[in-house]
Amino acid sequence: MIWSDPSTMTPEIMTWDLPSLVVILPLLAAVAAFLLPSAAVGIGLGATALVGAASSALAARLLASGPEISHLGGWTVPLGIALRVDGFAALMLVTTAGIGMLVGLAASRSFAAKGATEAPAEERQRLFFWPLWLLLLAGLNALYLSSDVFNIYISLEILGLSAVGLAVLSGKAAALRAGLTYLFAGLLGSLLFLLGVDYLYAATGRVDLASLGAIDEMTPALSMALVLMLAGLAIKTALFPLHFWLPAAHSNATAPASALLSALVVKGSLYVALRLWVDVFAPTAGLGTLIGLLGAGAIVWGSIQAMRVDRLKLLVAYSTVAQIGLICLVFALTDEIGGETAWQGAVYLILAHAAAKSAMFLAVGRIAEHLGHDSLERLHREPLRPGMAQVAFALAAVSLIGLPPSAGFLGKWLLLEGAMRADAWLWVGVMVLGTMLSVAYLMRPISGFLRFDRVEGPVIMPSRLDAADLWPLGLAVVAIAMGLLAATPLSLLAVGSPFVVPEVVP
Amino acid sequence: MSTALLYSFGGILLIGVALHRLVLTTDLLRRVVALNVFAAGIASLLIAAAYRGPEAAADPVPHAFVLTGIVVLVSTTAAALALIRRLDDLERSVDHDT
Amino acid sequence: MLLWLVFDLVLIGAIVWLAWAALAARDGFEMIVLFMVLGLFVALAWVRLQAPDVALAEAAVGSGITGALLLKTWRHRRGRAAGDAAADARPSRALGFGVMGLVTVLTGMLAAVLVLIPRPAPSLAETVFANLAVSGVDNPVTAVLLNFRAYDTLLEVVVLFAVVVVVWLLGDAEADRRAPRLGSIFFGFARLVLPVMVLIAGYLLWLGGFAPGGAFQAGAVLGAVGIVLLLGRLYTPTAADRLPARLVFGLGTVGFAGAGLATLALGNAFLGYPPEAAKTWILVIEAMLTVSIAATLAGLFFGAAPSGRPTRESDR
Amino acid sequence: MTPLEILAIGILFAGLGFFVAGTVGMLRFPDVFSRLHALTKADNLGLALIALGTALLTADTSVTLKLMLIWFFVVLASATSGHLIARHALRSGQGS
Repeated sequence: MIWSDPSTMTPEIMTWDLPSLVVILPLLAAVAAFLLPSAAVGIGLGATALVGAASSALAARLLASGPEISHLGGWTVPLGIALRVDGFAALMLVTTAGIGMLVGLAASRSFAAKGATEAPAEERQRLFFWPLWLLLLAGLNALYLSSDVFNIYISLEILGLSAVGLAVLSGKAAALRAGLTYLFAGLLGSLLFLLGVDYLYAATGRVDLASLGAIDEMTPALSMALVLMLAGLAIKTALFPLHFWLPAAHSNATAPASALLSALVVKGSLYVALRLWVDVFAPTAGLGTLIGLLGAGAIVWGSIQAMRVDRLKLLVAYSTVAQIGLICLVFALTDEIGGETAWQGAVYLILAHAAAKSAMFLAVGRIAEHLGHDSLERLHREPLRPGMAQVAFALAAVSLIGLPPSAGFLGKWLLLEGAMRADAWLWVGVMVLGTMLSVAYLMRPISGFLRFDRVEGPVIMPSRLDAADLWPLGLAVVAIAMGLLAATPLSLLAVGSPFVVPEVVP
Repeated sequence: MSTALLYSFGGILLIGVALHRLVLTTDLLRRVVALNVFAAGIASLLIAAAYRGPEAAADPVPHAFVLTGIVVLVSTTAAALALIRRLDDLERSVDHDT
Repeated sequence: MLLWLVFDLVLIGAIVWLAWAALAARDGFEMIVLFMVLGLFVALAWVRLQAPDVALAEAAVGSGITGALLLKTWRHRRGRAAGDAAADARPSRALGFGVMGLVTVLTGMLAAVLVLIPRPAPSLAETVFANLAVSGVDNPVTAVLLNFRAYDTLLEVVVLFAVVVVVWLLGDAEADRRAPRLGSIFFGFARLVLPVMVLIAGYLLWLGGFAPGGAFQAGAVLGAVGIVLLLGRLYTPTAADRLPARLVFGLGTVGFAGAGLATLALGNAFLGYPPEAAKTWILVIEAMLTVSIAATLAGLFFGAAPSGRPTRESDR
Repeated sequence: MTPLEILAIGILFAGLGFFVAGTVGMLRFPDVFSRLHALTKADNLGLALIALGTALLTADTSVTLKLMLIWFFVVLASATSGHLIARHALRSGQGS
């Protein structure tokens, strides 16, 4: 089919091996940023922008000519490893690079060199943030493109190690303690995943997702492998009740690190779980209901904790637990009639939560910077009101709650529609309850922002617009705007969707 | 009973012992060792799956997996131990201050 | 055959007992030593299962280098009862039994499912052997690691790099100066043994093309050379060594990824070596990996970004 | 069985005897120094005998050479580590 070969009719970039490049580029940049600390900021931002451009080009290519497979080393599966890009993967690539860019711009200011007054701990943060972020980016991109369970395992390890590095960046004892728990949890998770890979290989002699997906019969060994892998991923995604490590790890990290951990890292393992669930394994109804119930538990438990805690950062971290639970409801819905709609909703919720939560953590970081604390009790007593950061927080909250026209609204709406089409009223009820609970806990800080009656003395608003507030604000605007501009992402998601008969692309 | 199955059971027992101690211990160093024993059990399962009798050559793919796994594990262990040492230094300096 | 069965049972029994004994040991030092012995026994079992490549790596890395790292940390925390069972919160009886029950159920299920797998199970072995001739090497494990699944190995080298970044972020070189001196006999031993170890590392690297061995085993042996150098104070890294160290740590990732980009530039798939020169490509990549892995392992043992000026004092 | 094989097996058993003696010594002796004494001396000789017996059985020059190398390095390593353990025990007063 020579007329459909993109290389004959499009510019040179259409022939490049972009899937390999989006993994290799951040890797080389990570080494460069480690080698040349003085140029790390430029390398980091430049590489993120380049990866973003490459991801967008890849997405455009996908929209034009369908899903892609590149066989690494020229070896076809099952012997070799293939990188597979479908719409879901491309959407994650673009979102990751985009959010990384905005968080990176925020970080380039908050970790700026301060010259002689710089404390050793600050210098460490400034020097090590960039290699760690670039390694994280490489790990995430490798994960999105992977179509091989053992390859997923190694990508998860890169992700886990760089995430722990980011979590302990501040060097404070509380962060280190949380980071160690995070490392242990993550290691246990990946070992459980590896044990699942063990059983898969022992039973089928295959590790590539294409061969595994072609197996129809769920033998006991395959079920065991699926359960073990999902259990490992559930630890890494912090699905209730395996979320024990998350609140401390996310709330004790520095603001840009928290933003990346909460927006992107937990989504990496969730992405793998969703892919294994939808693409590879035959539907297992009982297991899906169990995961859905755990998700419901996460919504209730995470929300209740978010209503009880007294630190703003901890509230945002517990909100992640609840939101992860909401997304995990999709596992109970995929084999029903509205499965595809629910799946689209879950993917959109992943994207919306990534944008909103990174905006929120950055905004909280700015608020804490202004006030010198992040205590919820004292918010409404403060005469100082960091206006733009509060606006960013509120906008992000709009998307998290799911008010129209935000991206969170669209995701939640699609998930609800899927559940209603399947007559799954239990899950509809859980989603409505979750929305009410999220309003309840997010109103705690927002009402603190808006109350002035307990302030002693005149209220001070920062008069000048600080450039540092632009990045959380930008992310919050993205979290809203993605709801309005949903046509392109949704049509991208349809490329190579697991719910339609796959078309073979050479 | 085949040799491979025998060694697989050995690997499963290692996993059991490791998980049991991992859950019950609160000591950080012991937790690291337990995770390493857990990994040794998983690796033993793979090596046993690769064994195809005394005459046939063993399956090299699981061997490559285990080699990779060993390097990944020593890396993660080194990170955990560096964290433990750093935490210990910090706690020590707090002890001295008060 | 009965003799083999007895051997297998004794070996498996010893392994399980060692694991139990290590994790139940009263003091931390005892736990670490038993864990290292366990590593050697596991390696022996893997030799029995015809996995000499992996056994070599397990003995060198899993037992040796992990053991050295554990001992370093135990020493660092000494006086704080690290690893001692006495420092452990004693679990209640009910909790102990509960966990024991859960673990028994889990292992029982793992074993039962394993028995249910029909044998002989399918595998990739035949595909590997069928393509071995065009892979450029004769050792099937090396062929899988450096050719068929080279991308996995690239990412694995990245894991090593990532952990160096994390350790440098956390480490404190000053704390390491308190380490003990090992004296003149160790110095003489090191002087005698180190050249031989370097020779062995080179031999293992060369051997990996057609027999058990390869970059990881050679890197582990070479890394042990670095640890002996550090332990005997034959080499003390200083602040001036930071840049060279960074270069060597990055060499594995950059070299491997660079080879991938070079293959793309040649018009091949990513990491698709030209078939007639595959052996050369693999050997060059392996040589870079060996140096990088060795430096990384020694750097992880050192545990921090080196600081301070070179010292003139010697303890010979 | 050839006389050479019988001789080799005899040597192997003698080596085994030294290993058993060394192990019993380690378990039964009262302090670090005498335990080290039992272990290093008896095991080195035991290893030498086992290497010799194996070399006789294989009757291959390159294998014999490798066995000799192994024995040499084990002796070297055990002497050094024995020294280090003893030195540490002496300095930290854990000798008895």
